[in-house]
Amino acid sequence: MPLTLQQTRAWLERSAQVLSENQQHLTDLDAAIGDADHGSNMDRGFCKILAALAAGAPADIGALLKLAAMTLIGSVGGAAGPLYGTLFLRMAAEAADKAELADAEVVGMFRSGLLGLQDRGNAGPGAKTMVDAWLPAVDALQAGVAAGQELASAAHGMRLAAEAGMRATIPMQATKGRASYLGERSIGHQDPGATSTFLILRALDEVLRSP
Amino acid sequence: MPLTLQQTRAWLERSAQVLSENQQHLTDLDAAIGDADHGSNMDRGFCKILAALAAGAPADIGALLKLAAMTLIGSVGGAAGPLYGTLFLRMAAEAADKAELADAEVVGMFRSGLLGLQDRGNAGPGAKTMVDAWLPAVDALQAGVAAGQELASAAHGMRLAAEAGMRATIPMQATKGRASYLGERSIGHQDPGATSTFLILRALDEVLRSP
Amino acid sequence: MKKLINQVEDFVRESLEGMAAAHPELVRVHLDPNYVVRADAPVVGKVALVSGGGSGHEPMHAGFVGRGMLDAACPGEVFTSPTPDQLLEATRAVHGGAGVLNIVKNYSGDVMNFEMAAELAAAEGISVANILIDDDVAVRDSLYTQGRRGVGTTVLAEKICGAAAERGYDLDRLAALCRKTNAAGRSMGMALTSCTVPARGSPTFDLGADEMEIGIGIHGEPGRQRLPLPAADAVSEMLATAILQDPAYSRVAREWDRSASAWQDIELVDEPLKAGDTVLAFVNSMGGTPLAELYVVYRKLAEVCRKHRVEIVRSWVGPYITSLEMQGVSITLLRLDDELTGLWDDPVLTPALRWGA
Amino acid sequence: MKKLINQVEDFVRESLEGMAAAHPELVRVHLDPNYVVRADAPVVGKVALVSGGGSGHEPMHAGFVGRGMLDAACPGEVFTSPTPDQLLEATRAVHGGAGVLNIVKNYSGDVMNFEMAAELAAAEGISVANILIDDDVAVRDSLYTQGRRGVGTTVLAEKICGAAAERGYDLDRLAALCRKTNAAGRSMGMALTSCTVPARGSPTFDLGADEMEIGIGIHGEPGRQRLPLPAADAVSEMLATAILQDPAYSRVAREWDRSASAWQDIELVDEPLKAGDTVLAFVNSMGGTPLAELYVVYRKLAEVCRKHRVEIVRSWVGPYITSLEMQGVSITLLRLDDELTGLWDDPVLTPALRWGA
Ligand SMILES: Nc1ncnc2c1ncn2[C@@H]1O[C@H](COP(=O)(O)OP(=O)(O)O)[C@@H](O)[C@H]1O
Ligand SMILES: Nc1ncnc2c1ncn2[C@@H]1O[C@H](COP(=O)(O)OP(=O)(O)O)[C@@H](O)[C@H]1O
Ligand SMILES: [Mg+2]
Ligand SMILES: [Mg+2]
Ligand SMILES: [Mg+2]
Ligand SMILES: [Mg+2]
Repeated sequence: MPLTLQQTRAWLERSAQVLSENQQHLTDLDAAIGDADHGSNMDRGFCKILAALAAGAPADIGALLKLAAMTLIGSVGGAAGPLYGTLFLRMAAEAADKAELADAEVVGMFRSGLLGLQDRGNAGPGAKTMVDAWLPAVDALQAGVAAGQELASAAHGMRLAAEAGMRATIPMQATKGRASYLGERSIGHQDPGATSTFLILRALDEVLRSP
Repeated sequence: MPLTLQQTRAWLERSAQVLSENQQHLTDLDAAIGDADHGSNMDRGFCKILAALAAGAPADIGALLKLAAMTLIGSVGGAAGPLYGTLFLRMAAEAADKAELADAEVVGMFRSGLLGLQDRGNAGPGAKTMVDAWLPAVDALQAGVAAGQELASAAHGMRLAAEAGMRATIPMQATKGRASYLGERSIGHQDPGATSTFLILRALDEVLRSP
Repeated sequence: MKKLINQVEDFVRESLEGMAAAHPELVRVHLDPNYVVRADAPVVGKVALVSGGGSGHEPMHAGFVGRGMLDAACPGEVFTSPTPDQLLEATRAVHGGAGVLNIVKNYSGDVMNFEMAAELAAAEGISVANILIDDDVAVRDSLYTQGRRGVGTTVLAEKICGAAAERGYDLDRLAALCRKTNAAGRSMGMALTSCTVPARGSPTFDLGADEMEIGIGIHGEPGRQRLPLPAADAVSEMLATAILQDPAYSRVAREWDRSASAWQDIELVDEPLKAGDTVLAFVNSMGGTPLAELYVVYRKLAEVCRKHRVEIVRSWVGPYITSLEMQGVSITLLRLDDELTGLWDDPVLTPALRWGA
Repeated sequence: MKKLINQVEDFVRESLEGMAAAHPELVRVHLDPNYVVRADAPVVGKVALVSGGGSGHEPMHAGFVGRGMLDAACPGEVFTSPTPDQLLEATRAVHGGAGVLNIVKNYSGDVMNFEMAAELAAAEGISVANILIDDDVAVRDSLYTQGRRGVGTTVLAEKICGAAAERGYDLDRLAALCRKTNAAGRSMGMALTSCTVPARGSPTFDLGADEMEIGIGIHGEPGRQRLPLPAADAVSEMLATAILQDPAYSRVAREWDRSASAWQDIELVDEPLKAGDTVLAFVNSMGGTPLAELYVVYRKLAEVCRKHRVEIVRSWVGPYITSLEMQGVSITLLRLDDELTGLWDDPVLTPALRWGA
């Protein structure tokens, strides 16, 4: 079963919903090791995506993701705006003009998004950033698809890997982003960007598993 | 028994002590209806008087009170500085060159001080100021001496009248001084200046009653 | 109490020492008694402007000492007016032979200490005029109170009269200008939080999380009323309306009569603001309220003024007359004419206010 | 949360509207996207200076827009960097044909958004240079962190480069000057209290009654360390010593190579301050600390500098780069030479900084 335009759209909508529900939680995480705005940043960006979709939905996955990317870039600001924006922009490029994506294409799309994220932010694994959720998640997706899993179950594995990656940020000392200024004091706190990543990938899992 | 130079000096010293002990109390009263400085103002002024006395004590009551007056004027500031300063300055004028004062002269001296206070501050009774303690106190002193009481017991009556006057400020609405800006909200609070007045006159009572 | 101070009793002195160290080209600081004079004082032939009051209102007054504004400022202890001898020494230090204008905020303490100082200066042959600033419309009558407090208009009068003194106004003309500026200015303030007088160590009053004090002065005193804290627009409108709708204000003021060498009572009336007036709008932080919030207040103030057909032609926004770290805001509107506008625009060169120089 | 605001989501916009209303002769405010440009923008033939960052640091940056300083400022949401398209629109609005210098504080968000904006502007044929400010000595290494944050030196660079642009420096010379100013400046800050981001509604961190955060940035983040709050002198000495004894700082910075139309890594080294240097001393309030306390801090700073034989020849004291209503202070020392001193002294005419004009 390929990934459809409609599913991709449902994913963005579900993400908007869970980010809104978790706004305070994300901001509280950011208050501990950052500047207390990650929740409102993500909520603002995804609300704008909903508004843009309401104004007129694109006809292919590439255009849809490009709309999401440009909206995030144009409304989030902070570190999250360029990072998520670049991630979605690279994904959009892979999905250009496609109404649906085969499983392997989905893997390639996420891999490309992750590379874009890393190009922009220059963070490797272990720096206590959203990369620590995205990287194992994309690896898990790829492994699942390579092992012949349905996309939905590979995406479930992706979600679990994102969750584990998110939790793994807790003991890390940050070396990138605002939390890095705290030095050892960043240890013991979960990274807000890794948390929003998990929420977004959980949304994908939920959308793909719903009938 | 007349009022001696030594007693006058002891009065100033005892006043300095009780004002210092009650600094926080006076400041707290001033916080409620003023600007939270009456305690430190009075303490600063009377500490300086002690310092001035330590540097060389004048040889008559007039000079002693003038020293006190000039020290208060030069170090207290605020409303209390000119008011107490003028009061002591007028008292000093009445006591010029005197090594001791007969009872009637003591009455005249305080009366003159009170008039100075009222000239300077332009407050009548009932305005919720130190005048509400000084005025009944001087009246009581005068009545006691006129009734043939010993100075010490007339001064005790003066103290009691000051205390009653101080308490009588509680239900008053202020019409002079900083508390007047509070309008009806000044009702229910004891005036700080009336309170320092009571403390100073209690000090006089104690000094005159001690052997 | 959390403050960047050392010993409480050294606070005023050390702050003045810091000021002296930071601005040696602008001001000289004298300690014990404490006063701040402009670096080139006395300016011969110019009327000298002296102001003063308790500390805790910074930058007022010492921050406004310099060319085009004050010749001397006398800071007392926190919220405590300076003493007559302190004022007298400052007066002597800046007197340039053309007399001295004392700009006095109408608080019983300030008034009495300045009156005693004026008497002492006059006795030394110095021509002095004491002009009272009493612009706080939160105080309604002068019959049942000490009369209106001196607040925001004080600093505007210092700027305007300072410029006039540089232009060569003599003492009589300067006193009249100061009286006119005071008559043209009206203010009102509010607090979100109290402040902590260092010598007391705890806040002067407690405010609930949703309360404000409205009609406050500048000494951390409680205000006229405690009300639920509304949105900024409502606060701004409340203050602006109280100022714009304030009726004529009459009272008797005591001024020094130089020919008679005596105090004289004069009757003064401030005419209300009216449609068609042009004003300077001054939105002031009480110390702890940041600039971004002041602009939110200014936004609504501009709207309310428009509605009343009062035209704002000059604006001033910032922390200029404060109550330590208190959070809150005050609004001042000053009716302008060509004379006042021109004097406001004249160059000024002080630690806290500087333009055209 | 006690603030003079209306709806949280309107705060930044309404504050900008207030600013527009207060200073129409100095700045124009554009909303959606939000940016502030000097009233006479674009200035043809002059390099345009653009800066920006999260809101909540007022007067930085919008308060510094005007002749002799910034051409445009882009305020993001509170503590959130502006977006690339917002920066691009501002860039277009002020570009006068001689290129654009972006002054960028080194935070991952600011850097990434400005980089994307620079790429977009370059694609439109506008010559751009992005210069990073990274002066916060509380961040020791750049290997295990995002590198030093941009704090107090930012505003000094805006003033100095703004003056140079008025003098006619071209983009290359201006970029070099900005790099040199950054290399010459070092800062460190501390907090007595946290601050409350409006969208969150409660303080970002809690501090005990006797504690301070030392080594904070300007976003209400917790600092490097939490320590018992000592007397002001010890605080001042701690900050000053960290700056004065800071060794050479090397890191790799990414700058836009206009000829190659690509980002290029360059190695930068800031030389330490040393005996015999002359400096500008900048004592800054984090927003809620009143001026009188800043002067207490300045007093000790002057003493520590004397001890290190570093001569203060210019001073600046006030709330210029803030974190909302946070109480606290930061110190910046900027090594001066004749070029920088002259440019600092040049006229400036902005809402928050004005002299010689
Ligand atoms: N260089 C980077 N690479 C990858 N992720 C980063 C980087 N810098 C920051 N992040 C992520 O961004 C998150 C913070 O986003 P946000 O709070 O919206 O922006 P800001 O830090 O500018 O306030 C962090 O939790 C982290 O996951
Ligand atoms: N006009 C006045 N006449 C008499 N007493 C006054 C007058 N004004 C103020 N006071 C007295 O001064 C006291 C306040 O003194 P203090 O706090 O030292 O000065 P300030 O009000 O300037 O802070 C009041 O409690 C009141 O008793
Ligand atoms: Mg953040
Ligand atoms: Mg008092
Ligand atoms: Mg007082
Ligand atoms: Mg942020």
